[in-house]
Amino acid sequence: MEFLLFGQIVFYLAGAILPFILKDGGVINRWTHISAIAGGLIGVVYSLAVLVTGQGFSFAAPGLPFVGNLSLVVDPLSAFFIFVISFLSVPATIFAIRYIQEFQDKKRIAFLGFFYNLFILAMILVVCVHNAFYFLVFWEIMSLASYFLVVFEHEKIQARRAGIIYLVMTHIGTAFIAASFWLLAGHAGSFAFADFHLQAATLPPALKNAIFWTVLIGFGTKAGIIPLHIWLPEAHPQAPSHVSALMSGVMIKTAVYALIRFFLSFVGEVPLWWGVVILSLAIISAVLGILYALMERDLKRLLAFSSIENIGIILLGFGMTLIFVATDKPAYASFALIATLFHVLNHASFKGLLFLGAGAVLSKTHTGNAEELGGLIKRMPWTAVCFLTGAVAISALPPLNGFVSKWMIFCSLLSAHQSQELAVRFFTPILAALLGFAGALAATCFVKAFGICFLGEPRSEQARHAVEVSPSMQWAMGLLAGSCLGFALLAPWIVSILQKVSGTLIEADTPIPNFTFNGLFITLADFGQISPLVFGWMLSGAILILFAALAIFANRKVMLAPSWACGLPGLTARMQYTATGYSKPIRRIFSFLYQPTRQVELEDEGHEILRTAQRFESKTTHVFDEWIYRPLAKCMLFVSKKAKLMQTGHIQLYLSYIFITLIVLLVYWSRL
Amino acid sequence: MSVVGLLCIPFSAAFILLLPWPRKIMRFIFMAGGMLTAASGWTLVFGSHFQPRIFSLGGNLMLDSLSAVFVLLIVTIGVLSNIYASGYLFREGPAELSLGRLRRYAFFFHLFLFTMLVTVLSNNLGLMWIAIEATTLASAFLVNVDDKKSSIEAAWKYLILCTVGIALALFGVILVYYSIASRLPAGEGSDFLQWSFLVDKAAVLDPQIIKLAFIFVLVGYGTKMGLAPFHSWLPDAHSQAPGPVSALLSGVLLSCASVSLLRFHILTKAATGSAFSNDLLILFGIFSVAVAVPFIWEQADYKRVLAYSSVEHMGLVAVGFGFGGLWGIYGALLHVVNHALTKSLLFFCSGHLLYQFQTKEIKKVQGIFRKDPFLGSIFFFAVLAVAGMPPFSIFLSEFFILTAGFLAKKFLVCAILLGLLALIFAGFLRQGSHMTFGAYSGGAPLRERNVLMDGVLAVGIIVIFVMGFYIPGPLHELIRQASLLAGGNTP
Amino acid sequence: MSSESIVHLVHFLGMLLLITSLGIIASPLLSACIRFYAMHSFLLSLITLAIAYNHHLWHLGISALLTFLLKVIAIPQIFFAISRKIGVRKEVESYINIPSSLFLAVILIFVSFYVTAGAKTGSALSSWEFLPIAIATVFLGMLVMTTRKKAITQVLGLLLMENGLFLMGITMTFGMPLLVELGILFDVLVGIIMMGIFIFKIRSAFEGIDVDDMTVLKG
Amino acid sequence: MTKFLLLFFQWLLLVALAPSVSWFIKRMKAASQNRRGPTLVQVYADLIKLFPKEMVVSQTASWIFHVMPFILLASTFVVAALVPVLWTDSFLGFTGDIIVFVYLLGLGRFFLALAALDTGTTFGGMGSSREMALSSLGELALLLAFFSLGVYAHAFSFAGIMTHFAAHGPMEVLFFTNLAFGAILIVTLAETARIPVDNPATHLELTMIHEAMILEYSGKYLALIEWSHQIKQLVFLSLLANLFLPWGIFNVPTTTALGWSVLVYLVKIFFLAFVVGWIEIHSAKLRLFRVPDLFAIAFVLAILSLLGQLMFRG
Repeated sequence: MEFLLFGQIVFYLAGAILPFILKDGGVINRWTHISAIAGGLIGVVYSLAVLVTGQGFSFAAPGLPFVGNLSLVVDPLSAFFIFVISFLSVPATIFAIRYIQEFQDKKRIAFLGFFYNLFILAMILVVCVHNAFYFLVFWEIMSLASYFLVVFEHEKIQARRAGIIYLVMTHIGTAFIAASFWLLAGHAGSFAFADFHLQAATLPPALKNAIFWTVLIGFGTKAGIIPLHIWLPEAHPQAPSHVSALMSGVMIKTAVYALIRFFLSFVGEVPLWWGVVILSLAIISAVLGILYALMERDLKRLLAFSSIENIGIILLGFGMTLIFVATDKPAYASFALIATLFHVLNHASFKGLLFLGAGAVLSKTHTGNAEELGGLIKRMPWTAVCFLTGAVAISALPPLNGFVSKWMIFCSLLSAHQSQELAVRFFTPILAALLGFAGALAATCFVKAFGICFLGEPRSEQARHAVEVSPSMQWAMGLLAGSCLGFALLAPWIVSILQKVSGTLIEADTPIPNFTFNGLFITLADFGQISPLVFGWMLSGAILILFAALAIFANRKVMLAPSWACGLPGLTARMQYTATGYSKPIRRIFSFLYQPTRQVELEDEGHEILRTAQRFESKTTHVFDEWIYRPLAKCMLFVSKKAKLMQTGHIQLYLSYIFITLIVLLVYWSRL
Repeated sequence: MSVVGLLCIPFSAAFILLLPWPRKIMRFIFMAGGMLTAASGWTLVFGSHFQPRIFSLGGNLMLDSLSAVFVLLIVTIGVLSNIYASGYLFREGPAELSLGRLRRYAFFFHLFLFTMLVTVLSNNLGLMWIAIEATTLASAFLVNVDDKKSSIEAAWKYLILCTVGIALALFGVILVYYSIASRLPAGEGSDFLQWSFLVDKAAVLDPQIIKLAFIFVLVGYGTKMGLAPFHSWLPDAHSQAPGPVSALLSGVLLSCASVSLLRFHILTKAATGSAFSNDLLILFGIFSVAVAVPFIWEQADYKRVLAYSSVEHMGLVAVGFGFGGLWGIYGALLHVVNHALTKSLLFFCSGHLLYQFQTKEIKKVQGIFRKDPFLGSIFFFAVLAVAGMPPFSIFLSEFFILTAGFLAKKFLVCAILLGLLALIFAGFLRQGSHMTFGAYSGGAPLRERNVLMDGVLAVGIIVIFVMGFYIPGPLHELIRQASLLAGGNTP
Repeated sequence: MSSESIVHLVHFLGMLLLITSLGIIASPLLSACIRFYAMHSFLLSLITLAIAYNHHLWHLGISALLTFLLKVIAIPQIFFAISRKIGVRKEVESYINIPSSLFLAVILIFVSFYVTAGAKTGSALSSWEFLPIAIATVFLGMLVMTTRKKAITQVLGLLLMENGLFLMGITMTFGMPLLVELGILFDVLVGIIMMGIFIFKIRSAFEGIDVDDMTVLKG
Repeated sequence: MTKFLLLFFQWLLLVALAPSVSWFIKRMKAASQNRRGPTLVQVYADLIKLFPKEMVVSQTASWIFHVMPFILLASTFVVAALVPVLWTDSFLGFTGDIIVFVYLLGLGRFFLALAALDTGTTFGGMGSSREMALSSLGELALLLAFFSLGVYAHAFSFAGIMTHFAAHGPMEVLFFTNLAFGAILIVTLAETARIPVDNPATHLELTMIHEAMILEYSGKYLALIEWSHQIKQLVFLSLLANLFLPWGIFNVPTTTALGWSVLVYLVKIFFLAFVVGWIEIHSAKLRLFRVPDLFAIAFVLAILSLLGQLMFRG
């Protein structure tokens, strides 16, 4: 199947190069994206084939001196991630064609097409390359390409700023990743993943722990776990929406891929506390991520923060995998891993969908600010349906896919209740409850997002004049919305495929007896089972029956009237609840976290009653920004300013540096 | 092509250029000289079939794989700079340079190439010293082409500080001479300063004295190489020189000093058998990288940013030498090559920028990408490359150097280095993003393009990109042999 | 003379050399500085001559002669010419006053003796005694360079350093190969000429040769 | 087949009985205020009379407004089918686990809150915002209480927990579970919009939570919403009854046992309804931003119950 992989690579490369060959902006736009779609479809085909058959393939090309061959291996784990990337890239690209038509400027489209294709290609290569050096190279190309997509609208200062934060953070992360590779390579004697795996069992504990921390910080930065997340809410909203969809939907998952690869294949036995550390970070990310998302008024920033939450959820699953691996319960471990992977897939589908939805809104209203939206459900009905589907799925409500994977993660957490470790037994239910809490907050957040943006009356002229997006964009969103439902209904089948992936990573001697995925149900022995299909039937059945019953028995007359305004006339759009107002209870309750400040300015004409204007300003604080990163940056600038006093321009001073160093060295020499 | 033959070309070109030629012809001779030098350099290196050592002039000049790498570097960057300068300094128009200045420039340019070639080719430590001093003298006038106040200031500082440094290096040379002369009968006197001879006889040298000599040489050639805290002249000289000269100064001259230091390092290691010189190189290397950080973060002049980045990269080279082993030396030598290519590309870009924007201030340069996408994209990629971003070549050599560090179990050093590199990256990105992106706000109109100048940029970016993925076979073989020579065979 | 007494003579001259270096630091006038430098160089050539005589190394004789011509006659004359031409003020301007310069100088001399004290590996062919003196001379040269304000005095400091190096080359190794030695001298000469040219350039650009004015490039 | 019928019967019982619990509480309150209060028939009549009425729908409303009542009631029906009433099993017993329970409630609430925003009024948004914020906190305490029971019983389904408790004596179990009971009771009060969290009888829009959300509803939709609300209330009471007082539940397949079970169930339910009513009579509505304190108490109770059993059972 190598030729399919090559085919995919060739299509992406072609898509990247075409913009420089073709002349007209529209033609470039079409062909560069068609090329990307073709690449994505090929990726879906061969990765599915690998997943279904469980048979991977590999390819090696001679590489640079010393660092070893450039080997590409598509094993089930890689195939899964290739599937997720390729799968999401197709609708995102379909969406892109019309979405970026507004930038008819040829240069810009070429720029976008080049980096877009490069970005997807780099992601594909990252998840299948099996050599540390090339991994780093592709990893950085991925970051770099996405950086350029983030600064796409570089005339805006925010975009440039976001780009800098993003690239710097990810570069720091890469430094840690590289360090972990060096530590591994120092032990294994080569940069080939195969050798890392072979030498895993003999890794000394101290080295192993060093690797753990470097890997966690390195990939944690990319994944956006709190407190390494600051780049994420800046960068994702700045990119064009279909790119945000890919960044949030799949790029940050490449970090999850790497974590799985490292901890389940490169390090041998896993200490219990690794799992505990990951779980702690995961729950912090999940809860704080969504709490921050709640405070956002900007649709895309809100989605970006919600990605942090979902990474937290994914890592909860992965943390449990490690805990079960450490306590030698392979069956549970593989259940947790399957849950993790399933949530990766699901998050890709609904987060992709939501970003595309946000993009649709943005393209028609030119604002992502919820305070200026409203009433779009009537103007953009299909977008609204799709966005709502995504919102329901991301809030993990049955019967859509988010619920299924979250249920599995709940099960993984709770099935630790028989653990020997008291702490594990005590904390896992609390973590599960906090996960539920995060879920409830997510529901709140997306009620707000959908409710304020799509329901009610439009709050601005742009929103009032919005119209539905073009059919191809609708198709793209529809595809993803369909997948949100489809993944839920097909859940047992998907899970049985994911079992093959986990089988290559977690060696269970016996076939796993504790859970089965046959037919309609996903079952975990101590837990019972769920069947999204049955839920779907039950719910829709109940709805249908009710509907029919009412249609027959109840009065069908409807009278239209203005909304209730306490009996006062003239309810205006400005009297609606705002996004800021909506999150006020949460802001009050968690004021210790947000440190909200408010400022009310009154203007009057001498008399207190004759108010002419009233301004209200409310701000929340991002504690990690304010208390960690900003002081760090300030400190750095301060130190730089002070350090520059070294170089005053006086040649005598420079001479004395040489002079003093020489004397010090001579004294050192005489003491040798 | 013989070693002496190679040296003759730039030397004679320099003096031919002193004759009163008209502008056009002078430009032709200037370019022809550079290309001829390059062609003969390449023939010499690749035609020598990598014989271990070729001696000439009674063993005082030597071409081994180590010097071959640097000859290659000098002639390659030399010809790029030469072509760029043909477009840049010989341009005609209202702001053109006077004929006298051009003549002076052309003369010293070739002389400078000549002295650098002598530096890397000399086997005699005394001759090497003379040549390095001569590079300072030749390039001081190149730094000051336009006789502006700031150029004079920079040239003066350059002259004084480097002369002082190199004087100290002479102290080291004398000590080496002493250590061999005091142990061996005077009969072989003529060979006493020959590096190849000294390395063979390393066992008889007094380790104590060699260490002292190394200290002096480290301070001396370290000054020339731009290691902190001896680097103070570097940002001034590199920022004031015209773009093509800065490219040569930063890309090649520093490298020449580094190879001289490496030769002493090899000698010290052979004579003392200890990690004394390794530790010192690592110490000063790290310090150089650290010193560069604040100056890159808070800098008003983009050429100075590039200059400080040279300090950083020379620090990395020193660290690579210090880590040792095949990875370390190979990485450091590769880094020298990659840095030379990337940094010269950036200095060429700075020439473009100065030409387009008429200012060296970062604050006043914004929206290069809007104004000139060709320049903007090459500049920004080069900035990323120099900050160590793959897929560009500097990443590769930094990767090798740090691998050497991890293999040598110097974890703390590597951790510090990684942190500093990340900070430098941040600084570069901050400056680069500000300059490249954003709206272009009026100012001078786009000046007419020059094919020569643009061509050099395009070639440069392609080369550093390709070398991020692929090291040409002959070059790899050359560097590998050079690093084996430098003791890389021992892990 | 016996070789023994020549060695004593050389040692005595070495001491004088050190004192002359201190003289450069102590003299408040530029002209005195230049004269002290000439005297310093003269002592150096005497030492060279003595060693050449003692060890029958005739190429050292050439060195001595060249030193004499270049450093005792030519360079001081160049200096006088420059200072006349650019009309520099007579007094040496310094960041620190003369007593403290002398105090620092004494400390530096002590340091140079201190660091070389531990490593004595004498041999028949050479003498270690001059190592501290040579290093001290280099140090004092650097002291002049770092504390004096005028460009011209900086060059003087550089030359003092150069003399220290030369002293070391002569006394420890009895001279390097002639070719190298000539090359070095040539370099020094060219260097001085270039610096002279630059001093003129500085004067025309900055209207003075105070290096304090040359602090535009910083940071 | 009998099993299926039985399960269906218990579901039907739950759904049908729901309004009468509201009646009971209303009656209690009326008694405390020296009023007569409605009759049992009245509450059913109140619901039924809404169906033939013409609806008034806001002009701003979209289809969300129209589908919400169906989704709300349908999800409540499914929730009701998850809960064991007379038997240790339930209609959808194969999925009988607590996470689904919580999330199905979440689904209904999600659409309820959306529909509140749909009409573009101030009050809808106000209620929606408050409801979502408070129920998020409630969910935390509720889940943790459930999980602590689950950890104790080594089972994470209602049926499993009940079976486990029923097999043990009251005193043995109560020691560990009373804390969780407290937690779930507090959540019950909040979820069913009762004093001290919300006042179901208020007419002042500014203080409303639940009522504010359905302010625009009338006619048949209002009936569906009201009914689902009542079902939810009974579901919570049934859970309290069957999880914490599982004794007397039907487990032998005889008609007497079934009858006995129905009786015991009714007693337990009305006893709990009495508790809720008693609290309602004897306390005042809390200020909105004091409600989180209440949830904090519930959360702490749940944690203590988890900790307690881990400590004592080792």
